Amino acid sequence: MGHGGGGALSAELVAGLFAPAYGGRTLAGLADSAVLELGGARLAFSTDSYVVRPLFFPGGSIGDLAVNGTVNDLAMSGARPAYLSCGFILEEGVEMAVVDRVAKALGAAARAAGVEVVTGDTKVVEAGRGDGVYLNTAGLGLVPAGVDIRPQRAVPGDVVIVSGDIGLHGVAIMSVREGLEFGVAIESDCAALGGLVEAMLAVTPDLHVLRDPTRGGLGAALNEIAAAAGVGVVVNERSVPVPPEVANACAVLGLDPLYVANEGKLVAFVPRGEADAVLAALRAHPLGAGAAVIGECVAEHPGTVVARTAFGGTRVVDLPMGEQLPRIC
Amino acid sequence: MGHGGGGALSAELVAGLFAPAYGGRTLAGLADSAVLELGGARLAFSTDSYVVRPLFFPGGSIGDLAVNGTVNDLAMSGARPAYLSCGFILEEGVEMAVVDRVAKALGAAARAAGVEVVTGDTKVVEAGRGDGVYLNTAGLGLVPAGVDIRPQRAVPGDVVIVSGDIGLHGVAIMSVREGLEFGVAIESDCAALGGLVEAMLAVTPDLHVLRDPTRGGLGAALNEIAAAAGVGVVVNERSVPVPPEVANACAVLGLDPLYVANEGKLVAFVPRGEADAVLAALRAHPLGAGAAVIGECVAEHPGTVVARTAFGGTRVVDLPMGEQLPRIC
Amino acid sequence: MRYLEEFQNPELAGGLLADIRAAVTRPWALMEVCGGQTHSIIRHGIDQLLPEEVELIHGPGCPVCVTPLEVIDRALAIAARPGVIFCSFGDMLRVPGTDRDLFRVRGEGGDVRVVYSPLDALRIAKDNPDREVVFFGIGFETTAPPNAMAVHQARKQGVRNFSMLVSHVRVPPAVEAIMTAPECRVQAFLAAGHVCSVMGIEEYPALAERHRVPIVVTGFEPLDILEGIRRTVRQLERGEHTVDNAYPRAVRPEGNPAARAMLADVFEVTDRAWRGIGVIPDSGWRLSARYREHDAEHRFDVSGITTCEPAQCRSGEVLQGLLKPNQCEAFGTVCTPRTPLGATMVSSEGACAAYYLYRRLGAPGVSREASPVG
Amino acid sequence: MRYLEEFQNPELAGGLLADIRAAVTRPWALMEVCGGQTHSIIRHGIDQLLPEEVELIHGPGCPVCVTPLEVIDRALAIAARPGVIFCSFGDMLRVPGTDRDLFRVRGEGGDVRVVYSPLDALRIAKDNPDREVVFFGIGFETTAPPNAMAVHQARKQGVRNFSMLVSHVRVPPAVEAIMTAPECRVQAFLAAGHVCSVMGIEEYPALAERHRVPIVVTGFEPLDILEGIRRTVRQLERGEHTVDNAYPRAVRPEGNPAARAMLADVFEVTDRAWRGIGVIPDSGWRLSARYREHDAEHRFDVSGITTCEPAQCRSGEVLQGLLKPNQCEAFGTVCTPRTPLGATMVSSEGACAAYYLYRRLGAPGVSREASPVG
Amino acid sequence: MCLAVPGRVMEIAERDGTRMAVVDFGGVVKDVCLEYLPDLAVGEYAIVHVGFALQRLDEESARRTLDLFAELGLLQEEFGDPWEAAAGSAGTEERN
Amino acid sequence: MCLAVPGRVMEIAERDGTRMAVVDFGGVVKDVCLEYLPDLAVGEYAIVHVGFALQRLDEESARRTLDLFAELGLLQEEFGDPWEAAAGSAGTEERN
Ligand code: SF4
Ligand code: SF4
Ligand SMILES: [Mg+2]
Ligand SMILES: [Mg+2]
Ligand SMILES: [Mg+2]
Ligand SMILES: [Mg+2]
Ligand SMILES: [Mg+2]
Ligand SMILES: [Mg+2]
Ligand SMILES: [Mg+2]
Ligand SMILES: [Mg+2]
Ligand SMILES: [Mg+2]
Ligand SMILES: [Mg+2]
Repeated sequence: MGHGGGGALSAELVAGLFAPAYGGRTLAGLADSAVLELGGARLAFSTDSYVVRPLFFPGGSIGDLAVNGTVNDLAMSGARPAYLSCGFILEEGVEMAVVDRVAKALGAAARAAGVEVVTGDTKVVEAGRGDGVYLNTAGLGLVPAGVDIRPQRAVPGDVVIVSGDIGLHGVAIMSVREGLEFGVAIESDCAALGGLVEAMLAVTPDLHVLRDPTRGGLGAALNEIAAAAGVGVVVNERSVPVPPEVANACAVLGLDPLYVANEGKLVAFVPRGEADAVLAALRAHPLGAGAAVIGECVAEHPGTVVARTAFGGTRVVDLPMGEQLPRIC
Repeated sequence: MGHGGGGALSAELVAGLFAPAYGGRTLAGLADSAVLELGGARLAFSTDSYVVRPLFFPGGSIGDLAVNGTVNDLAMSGARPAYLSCGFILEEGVEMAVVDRVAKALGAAARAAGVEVVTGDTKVVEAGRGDGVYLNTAGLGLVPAGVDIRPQRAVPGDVVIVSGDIGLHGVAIMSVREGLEFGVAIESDCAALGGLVEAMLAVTPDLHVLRDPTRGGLGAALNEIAAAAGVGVVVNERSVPVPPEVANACAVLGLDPLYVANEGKLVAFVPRGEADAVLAALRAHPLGAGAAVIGECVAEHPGTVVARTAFGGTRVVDLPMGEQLPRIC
Repeated sequence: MRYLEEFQNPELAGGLLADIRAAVTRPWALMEVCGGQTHSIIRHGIDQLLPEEVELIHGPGCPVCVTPLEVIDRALAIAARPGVIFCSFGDMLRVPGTDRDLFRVRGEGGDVRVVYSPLDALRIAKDNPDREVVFFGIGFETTAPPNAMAVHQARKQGVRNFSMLVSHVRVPPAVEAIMTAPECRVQAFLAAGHVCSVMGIEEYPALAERHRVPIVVTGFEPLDILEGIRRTVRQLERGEHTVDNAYPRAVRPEGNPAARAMLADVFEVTDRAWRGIGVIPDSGWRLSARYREHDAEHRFDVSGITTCEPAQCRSGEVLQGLLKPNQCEAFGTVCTPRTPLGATMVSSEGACAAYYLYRRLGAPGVSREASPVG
Repeated sequence: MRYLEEFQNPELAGGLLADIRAAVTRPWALMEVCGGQTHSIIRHGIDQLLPEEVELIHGPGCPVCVTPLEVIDRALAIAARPGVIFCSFGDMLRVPGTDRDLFRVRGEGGDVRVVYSPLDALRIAKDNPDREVVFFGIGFETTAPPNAMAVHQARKQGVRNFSMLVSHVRVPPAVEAIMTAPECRVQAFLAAGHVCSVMGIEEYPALAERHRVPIVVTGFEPLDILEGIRRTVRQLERGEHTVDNAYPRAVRPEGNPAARAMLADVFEVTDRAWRGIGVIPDSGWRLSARYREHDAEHRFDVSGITTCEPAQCRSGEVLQGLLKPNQCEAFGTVCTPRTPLGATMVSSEGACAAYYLYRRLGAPGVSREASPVG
Repeated sequence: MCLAVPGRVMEIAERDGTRMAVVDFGGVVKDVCLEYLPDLAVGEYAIVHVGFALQRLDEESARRTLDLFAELGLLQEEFGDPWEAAAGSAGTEERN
Repeated sequence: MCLAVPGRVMEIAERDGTRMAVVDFGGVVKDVCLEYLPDLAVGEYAIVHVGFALQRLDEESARRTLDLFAELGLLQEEFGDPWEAAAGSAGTEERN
């Protein structure tokens, strides 16, 4: 069992193990959230567990992530996030002050995101069999009528938009990771994107795909979409907004910014005719001020993401394989 | 941070830490699930994490528990369970065969319970920072019109019914726990109770309280209800169905069967006028064949559960404090 | 005959209770010595069935309750050491030392394990030759033979990484101490049946004679306890003070000779402090010299530990029957089973914890239906 | 001047490319020696911009790729030992040994840690005096001085629990071996700029002369690589074979004397096996005798390990430019980056992995817009 | 103190030089050390505490005790229902 | 091989007998060992690899190199757009 950093291993686990085990129309891993009908309502339902280390990092904490991560997965279906569940797995001996700080951050993030934590659970595991605090949240949202946003809807001709600077969360986390510490004046972009999606939907309900490029970064998100829709994606590397600190941290560590995690960004596939309006709506919102068109959806090389480099060459942007590790080579 | 075995510590954590942190109408820990409105539908929403050791035990596995535990929490609101999310936290190095077995058990349990696993997540933590497999599920169900089942609705005069033999799950788990192993020909009662609740609701929608006495057993469940409703509960100890193997295992280990966990039982508070019909409905269902009236809800000693012993004496059945430990004394 | 359900049968309680009622003419204070009996009394509500004249005082017979604070602190210090696996019966994990308990030590990374039997700890030592395995050897005369066997086998098998932190206590010297206290209210003893299964009853006649108290060897099932009380009350009403065996199916006068021989080999009598009470001469056992190698106090330097029991806590008086728990100022306020000041509030057999449960019922009491027996 | 963005500026690429096009008249096969250069070429798509006549062969300059299977297996064996903390650069964690990799060892409970610098491993050793800390010392001449410093400081500071598993390799003997192979197609070398930063360029004139190949010291940024290619092609077209420094801002003829002195002290030259290629005489460094105490091979008995590379894998030929990866039968079928048979499929600098990415694009290729540079 | 329970010996075997039994506690089966009751036989009952058989249980004594309890029950009517008498005082602070 | 990056020395200090610098890599700051470039001064740039400064960067050489690139750009028009020429062959199997 390899260390999960998003991408290929997780996808295989879902396709090869969970999907056959659960049977039925298992959406797990395919979309950010499941959209389903219950009592006449169209609901989005999603879950994520949070095992980030350290628990507190520049710009946020595991509590913020646990809200925003799940809220964003709901928003990526076009849903308006409404309710959260929250499960704590605490390691025996963890300080109550730490749990309290996490819970407070979680509560504040929920209020900021306009969602309510309505049900919860706490388990305590033996010392040495956990790591302080693990969190799981599941979220519920309401999908407006006429909205159908999912990876399968990407079609050639779609314009690919990212909502702002990439790589901030991953670099912020790495900068405080044990043994890797470095100084950098950036913070995680951790934020809830429900409002941003509402602003986009106000322009047009016909968004094809939304995805929050978290673990595995933009590279993983685009690959997942390309695979789900059977389309090719071409990214113009020069257009991808990479802040200098992120680029330089990646240079020092031998990483590719395309694979670094984000927690407050989305990537959108929109019909070409709506692209300008959607871009304008994004830029008008504080969380989308840095939005940019970064590429397009093509019929060629289905399932494959290709980056056009600044020099006019091309390279395949593969699904990242497990954890991103600092390289010397 | 004490080792959680249900009861007092968890309740304090909810009241003292999570509720103030989350704000709003946090139902966490009070009811088995939250009941809420979304898009015109009345939904039950619940979550639990599963950290049971060993992963496989007589009569079930962590996969069965993860389905039935959450499904039952939904059913305890009178909801018809419909959808599940499922989050795995895997420890690096866990054998894929183990994960596969758990996932298959989970899938089979979901099919048996008539629910669908629609969204999931998998995280991998470093070796030594987990314990093989931890699971979280969250569940969604639809609450029928006219049904309002929650702990606060217990009123003096209610008849307290348990759906069958208690203590089977806890004793089955203990019998295979490292260092405690003993031989016993019983299995966990792990089962989904959605159908049983439907059978009860078919008799009357006016069930006051349902609860699945899991961690902390019947003792914890009754205390939580007594506290939530501000009522007293009197249990006639002779009427509580305790199988001889459970009684004898408890005698050997120095435990009280009232505090031993169940995973396929419910306790119901029903208006006296409905008690006979509800009892009959329970007994007509395979999962309720051993149902019995075990006591009543009283106005005296609010918040306190009292057992009338076989000898006609009484004792307070307190909230259990943390993990149940074998005693010598 | 299963020797269990038969003695838990409520149908048979009526005659015993009737006989007690018939016999009693004035108030009597009986002490049940053993925490197991206290547990049984509370569990079945036996005290509530007795005539008002019969008062039960919960004795010091819970080893969890009486293990001295200093020993607990020593255990905590050893358990916290890296490389140590500290094994204990489950009851001890929640007993508060000066500033924490074994649960807390485990929470802070100590390897503290609950075992069912001392032989399990010995097996852990064999399975982990690179670790120091320490067993917390507490208990009365019933638990002492199993613990002695573990030490004996460790020595015989050369399991060098196994040691025991011993704080064994003996019942008869405690009875002596209680009876010698000037304020003593106890008029009779229900002796601990399982202690007598091992030790026999030879030590009791002298005690009964010296203090002129009936001593009735009593079992643990509810009918056993009623029978013990019945025989005691009969003696008291008759002005007798003999040793009587009300638990003959499990207690022979000589006890268990093999176990007593092992105790004599492995342990030696020592003065022992009882939590809340203080030092009682000759009331304990420690490892004898030939087992020094397996003595955790010898192996680990835990000498510098001095302790101070909370001044508020009056558990010593409670344990001696001199004070009812609710007469302690801390009772139910700063001291509850969740935040125990004294050990008697920790164990469910502890006198203060037992009292706390009843106290919480408040004045109106529980409505009482007709008798479940006939 | 930041020495970075300036050399990544696409606006300046046009002139370099134009000059290459102007110069080239017939096919040339150039080998970039260093994996870092391979990475840069792929990352920026530089090879796609070159005239068809210029072929780039990815050389063996990725230490991840060339570390012999036997050494990896030794590392795995040491890392799996209880009590050992095994520290490594991140790249090595996914390199397959005979039946697993360091990730797998970690998954099975081994304490394997990724460090950024060998000094981090030394610090871990100081912080964990009761553990054996082993650092996996791989790399070319650029990484050798930092690793040498860690060993040197461990010795100086008496950090006895620190040792290094050394598998350092040297570039010039590899160049020599490649040129000596009878099937050799390489006509010129882009020498590894950072290796030369440390070692200088004194070893190269003899090589260039003996094999009559141009050797151009080349940096890593895209413009640096284009400039290296440009100068190489110019020499080739002119029939020259001199050593030329196209990376003068970072490379002085003498290299870094302090680093070279440390290398001479800590290491000694040895024959070294290169994965896929075999033993190249004098192509490696091992710890010199005076650092024997910190030699992990010496400290841990890992002698009995013999290995056998998968017979199907033709990475040796690939590494020498004799075979294109897609000419290997296993390529893209049983051998992919997810299930690599040879090390060249593991590292993103590996020739087979690099090829795999392009291969997957399939025939139609990517539509090409107008040049981003005016 | 001394949570000891009666169990019935099902099997006896020597293990690592120690006399061990498989003991049945009403459907719950555990390994028990017989070193202190070496002559305990299969089918007999003993008091077991923390994994050790400590004393053999004597059936005749047990029967006599139970017979006595039954006899006392026959006398009960003379004195009325003892529960009735107890009911007034149970569960209150003054009692226990 | 040899992921090395240029960084600028911001501070220098002796630590545990080792000469260490705080080096800025465009907003990313790390500790770097100066033992191999003991005379490196604050404000200077060096190539840094796995926590070690390995070689000083020479500004004049850098400028000369960049000037050369610029000059070559002026000649570009004579030979046409090189991307045009490359477009036909990129991204296909035959190339790379
Ligand atoms: S109530 Fe608490 S403080 Fe008072 S005697 Fe009992 S244990 Fe001690
Ligand atoms: S494709 Fe795989 S098997 Fe073939 S040479 Fe490359 S690494 Fe070896
Ligand atoms: Mg997502
Ligand atoms: Mg999700
Ligand atoms: Mg997510
Ligand atoms: Mg729960
Ligand atoms: Mg529940
Ligand atoms: Mg729940
Ligand atoms: Mg639950
Ligand atoms: Mg997820
Ligand atoms: Mg004892
Ligand atoms: Mg190098």
